[in-house]
Amino acid sequence: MSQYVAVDTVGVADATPDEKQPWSELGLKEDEYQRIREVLGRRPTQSELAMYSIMWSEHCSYKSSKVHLRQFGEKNPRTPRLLAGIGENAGVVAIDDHLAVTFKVESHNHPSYVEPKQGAATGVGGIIRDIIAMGARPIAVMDSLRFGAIDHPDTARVLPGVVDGIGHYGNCVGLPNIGGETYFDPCYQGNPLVNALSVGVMPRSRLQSMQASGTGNVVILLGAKTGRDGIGGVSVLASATFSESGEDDARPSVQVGDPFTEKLLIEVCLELFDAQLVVGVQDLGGAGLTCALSETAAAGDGGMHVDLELVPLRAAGMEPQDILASESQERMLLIVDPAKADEVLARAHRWGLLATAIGTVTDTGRLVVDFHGQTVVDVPPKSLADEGPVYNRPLAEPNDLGLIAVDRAETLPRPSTDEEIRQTVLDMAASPNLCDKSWITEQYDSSVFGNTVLGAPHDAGVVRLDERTGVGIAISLDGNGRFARLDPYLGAQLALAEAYRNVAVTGATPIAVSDCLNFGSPEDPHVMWQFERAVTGIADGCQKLGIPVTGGNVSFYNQTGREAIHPTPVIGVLGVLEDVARRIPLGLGRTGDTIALIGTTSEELSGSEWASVKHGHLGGVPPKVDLDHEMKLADLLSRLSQTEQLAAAHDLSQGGLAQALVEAISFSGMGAQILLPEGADPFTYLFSESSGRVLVVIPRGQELAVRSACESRGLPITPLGVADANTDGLHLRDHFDITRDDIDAAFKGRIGARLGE
Amino acid sequence: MARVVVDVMLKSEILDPQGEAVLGALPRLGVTDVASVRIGKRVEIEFGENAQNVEEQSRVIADQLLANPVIESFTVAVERGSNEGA
Amino acid sequence: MARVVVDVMLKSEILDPQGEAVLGALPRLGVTDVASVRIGKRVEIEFGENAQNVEEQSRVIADQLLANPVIESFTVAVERGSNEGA
Amino acid sequence: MSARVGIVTFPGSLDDRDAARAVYLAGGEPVALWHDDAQIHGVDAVFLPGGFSYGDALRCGAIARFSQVMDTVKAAAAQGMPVLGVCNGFQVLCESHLLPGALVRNAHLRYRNRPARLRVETTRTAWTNAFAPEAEIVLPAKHGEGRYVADEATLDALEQSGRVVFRYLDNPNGSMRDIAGVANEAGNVVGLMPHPEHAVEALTGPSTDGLGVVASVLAHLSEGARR
Ligand SMILES: Nc1ncnc2c1ncn2[C@@H]1O[C@H](COP(=O)(O)OP(=O)(O)O)[C@@H](O)[C@H]1O
Ligand SMILES: [Mg+2]
Repeated sequence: MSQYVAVDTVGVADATPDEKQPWSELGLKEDEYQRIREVLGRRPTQSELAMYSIMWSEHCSYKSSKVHLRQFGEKNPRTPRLLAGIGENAGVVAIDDHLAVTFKVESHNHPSYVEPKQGAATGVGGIIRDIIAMGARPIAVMDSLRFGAIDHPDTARVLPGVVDGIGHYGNCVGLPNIGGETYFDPCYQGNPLVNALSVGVMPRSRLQSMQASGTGNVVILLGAKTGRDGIGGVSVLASATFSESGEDDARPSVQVGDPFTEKLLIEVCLELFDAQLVVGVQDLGGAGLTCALSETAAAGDGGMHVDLELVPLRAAGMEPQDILASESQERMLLIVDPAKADEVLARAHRWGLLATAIGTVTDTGRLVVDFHGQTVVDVPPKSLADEGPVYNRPLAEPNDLGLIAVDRAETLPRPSTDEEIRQTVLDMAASPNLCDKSWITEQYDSSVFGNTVLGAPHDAGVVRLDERTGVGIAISLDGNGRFARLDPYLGAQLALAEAYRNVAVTGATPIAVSDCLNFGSPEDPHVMWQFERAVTGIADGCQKLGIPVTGGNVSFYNQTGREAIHPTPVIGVLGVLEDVARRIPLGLGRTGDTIALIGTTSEELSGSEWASVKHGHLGGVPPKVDLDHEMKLADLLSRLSQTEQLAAAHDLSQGGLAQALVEAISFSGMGAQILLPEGADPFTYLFSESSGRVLVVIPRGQELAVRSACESRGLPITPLGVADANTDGLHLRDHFDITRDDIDAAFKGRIGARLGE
Repeated sequence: MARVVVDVMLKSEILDPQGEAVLGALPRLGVTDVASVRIGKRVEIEFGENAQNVEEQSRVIADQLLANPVIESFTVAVERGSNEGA
Repeated sequence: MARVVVDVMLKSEILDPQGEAVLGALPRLGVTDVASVRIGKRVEIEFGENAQNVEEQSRVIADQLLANPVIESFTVAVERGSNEGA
Repeated sequence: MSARVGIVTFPGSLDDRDAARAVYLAGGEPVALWHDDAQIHGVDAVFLPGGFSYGDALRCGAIARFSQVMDTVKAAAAQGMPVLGVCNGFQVLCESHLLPGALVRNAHLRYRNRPARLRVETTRTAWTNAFAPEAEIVLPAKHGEGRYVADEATLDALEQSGRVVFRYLDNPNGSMRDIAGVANEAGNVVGLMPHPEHAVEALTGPSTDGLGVVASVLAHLSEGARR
């Protein structure tokens, strides 16, 4: 691109129609480039080309996923709670007459592989700005992480960096981390997944819009200076497949985040919203000014004029296209009535935050960008933001699916003696996916704000929203790539069911969904098929459960060479608790309380943690999903929390009943005396991963009431034993004992030890 | 004994939030003439009596351990009086 | 434009766990001859065109802000080619 | 009239709201103070909350020390006004030389969040008089730079004059002599790393022991008022 010496203006573009342009290097296809020329009636300027390449990238335009994501809109149940849905920065749901909550998950996978700490940190920063842009105060974060094998040397580079980045950013902005998940699987070796969720709360009246409306209104850039961070990041970094040999070529300069500035952004924006000084607001995310300018202009009613030289710069010699493409973090765009502009600037200044008027809203219908008086961009904003290419890419069921389906884990050799089963319980508890995650969660602040009611290691995070009423929310983030590999439709629904159940286990009523869809290359028909199946699974599932998908994120190209990751839909479910004081915690209650299992245990071992840990096996058909059952279960748990008839509850998922008992014992410090039901096969009962099951602890005297509440809903409940402070660990009658020390020795301290710390 | 100093600085195009914060605080000390502040690491490595190839070894340490090549660059200086190569 | 480098190091009696951690990791790089590693800060200050008393000002900055005398000591170096006092 | 406890917000303060809640729950009246305002609006005591003031650039608390409000806080502290610094607030107090020593990187090099068991070593300060002597309490400790260091002479002097206020029962960060909190000579200025303001409600904290810290200053102030 060095052939351009002087600034490439619209005039120059008109005069030099045959200039060769690097559209292909910027990731555009030839027909896409031709369409740009048609839209403009000339060749694009360099700045315009940069903007189109960014806005039409997979990351920004959703060009491969759009046709499928439509299902969410079509199948979403209608609910008066939904105040803003898909297409906004984040979905907004009403909690009560006054409060609304907004939440969203987003991926930062590729950047976190290149530079784990900063990649993960800026992922958290980005999702927090989406929450601010809706008008909400961010109140918590969560993280869903997937790495390669725990013993792989690169995991020792990536994992500590990612955790450090998430922790550092979240801790410095002052947001409690209330949960997440961490999994290891070789399929993520070259493509770790870093998905971050943020949730915010606002008075319903503070909901903001991203429209640049009102001719004459001022466009203000708020926050950090603009530097050369991640230029080309969106088109090259976020969308290009890492080639096995040379990931170096794809390495653009990475972004470094500054959580301190982000904290100021939160405070300033909320102050401005509360004082009603802002007409429109948009965060600057992956595509920087390009995206913010074109989206606000496209959502507004006219056009926009920007004088780009007014943008405060951090680096010398930045050209207009660099400024437009820069991914410098911690910036927001505000649309402000000119009469209020001075006050906006003054309030930002009071917090020590930079704020600069860079343009105005016009009625020309064009987005015009000047640089030192020369016009470098003159485009219809909708052509950038809304009218990008849309592909209906070919789909094909993977050839190996039939073979995989018949290779069932139920036929694998199993432990048979009591001693073998006992050892299996311990081996599983010590395995990377099931072991205690304190090494990670202790690096996060979980209590700042003083509203965290439940954090890790609970099934869902619970946060109080209002100290007077006690109203609060519960959120869980779940995914299972192995199940989705076996059957993406069912796998997605299993993740949905698990997140839904994890929320329900706290006593909360699930009300909304956000998702992050992590897949391989959309240009591979097999991947595209997996994607379509997963989306359909989620859309059908949410329709059935009666809770809408409010937003989410798609991350494609998670593959190294031809090897794609397991399809990994990660689902976030949000629930409401009328009074957080009634939440149901993890644990074992008190001595004499009854331990019981709600749900049905079938022989379902395919895709299970046991098959993976003990046999390195992945095959067969994932467990059945019964969403009717899940709804009844959620209704039951919410009811029992309101009547305070449960002392504790814990979802059964990876590792089955054995793991749930290990976790409850280790967390509570209590012991459990368990007697398996007549005729149950101990191995199956302990390790099957049948869906829809919850371990509950019933206070003395409530057994009959709980049983009849189950029966009236047609939910099977099986008493398993009693909690007992005098029992050391797990006593499985007629089979074996495991002391609490043995449990802790297996379960705790594993992550650090295996990372060599 | 050889002493080597490795200086590790963020690459110039990378944001240095620490430097920015210090720059912002200088006026309160009455200092107003500063254009930029960048903060990096200074690492002092003391080699043993009989260490060989001190500079080369330091480069390896800097490259593999002290600096993150994605965002940082480094310089290695063997201090005078050191018995480099001895 | 004058450029000043302030090096800030932990006093020798203060434990430097970061340095210790680097020291402990060196054998994995095949480096075995290192006696000690200390990690401090390097601060590069770029003064404006017309700045006066660059060295003096830098000492004030270092003493008041860049180093905490309870745990750290510092050195100030005006880089050659700087218009010190100009 | 309940005592007015000023809570300073620096850019990057995070626990200011939480400190206000703690003051309120203990029966005091929280008053917001601003870093850039030299006025402290007639408060009876000052609480410097946790967080990452000015991004904790350079060293934690190093920049906050130069804020307008700290000049006033220093002068008031010299007159005997109770001042508490928690976590980042403790770091600010050390950087401001209102308390001896310094808080440096944890020996294990990580930020770590774990409830800490502490012993209240002296009840003869404005912020601990409501505790039973040698009370054992639990407060959340969460920091990356909480290792208390000072030279041996200073440490000895602190011990001898009874100015070690809180000691860790399981040292989480390598602090010298397990010190979690110290006081100035007069006992009106106290700093500690773990967070009393995050241990004020059974619903959200590992204990409610933090209320004792605020209750102490309220008792101290009403005592003073009676005298
Ligand atoms: N990366 C992480 N960040 C925050 N919390 C995590 C993370 N990984 C695991 N956790 C927490 O650890 C606990 C155990 O995780 P997991 O076994 O995956 O729970 P579940 O099976 O209920 O989804 C949960 O409370 C979860 O929120
Ligand atoms: Mg769970």
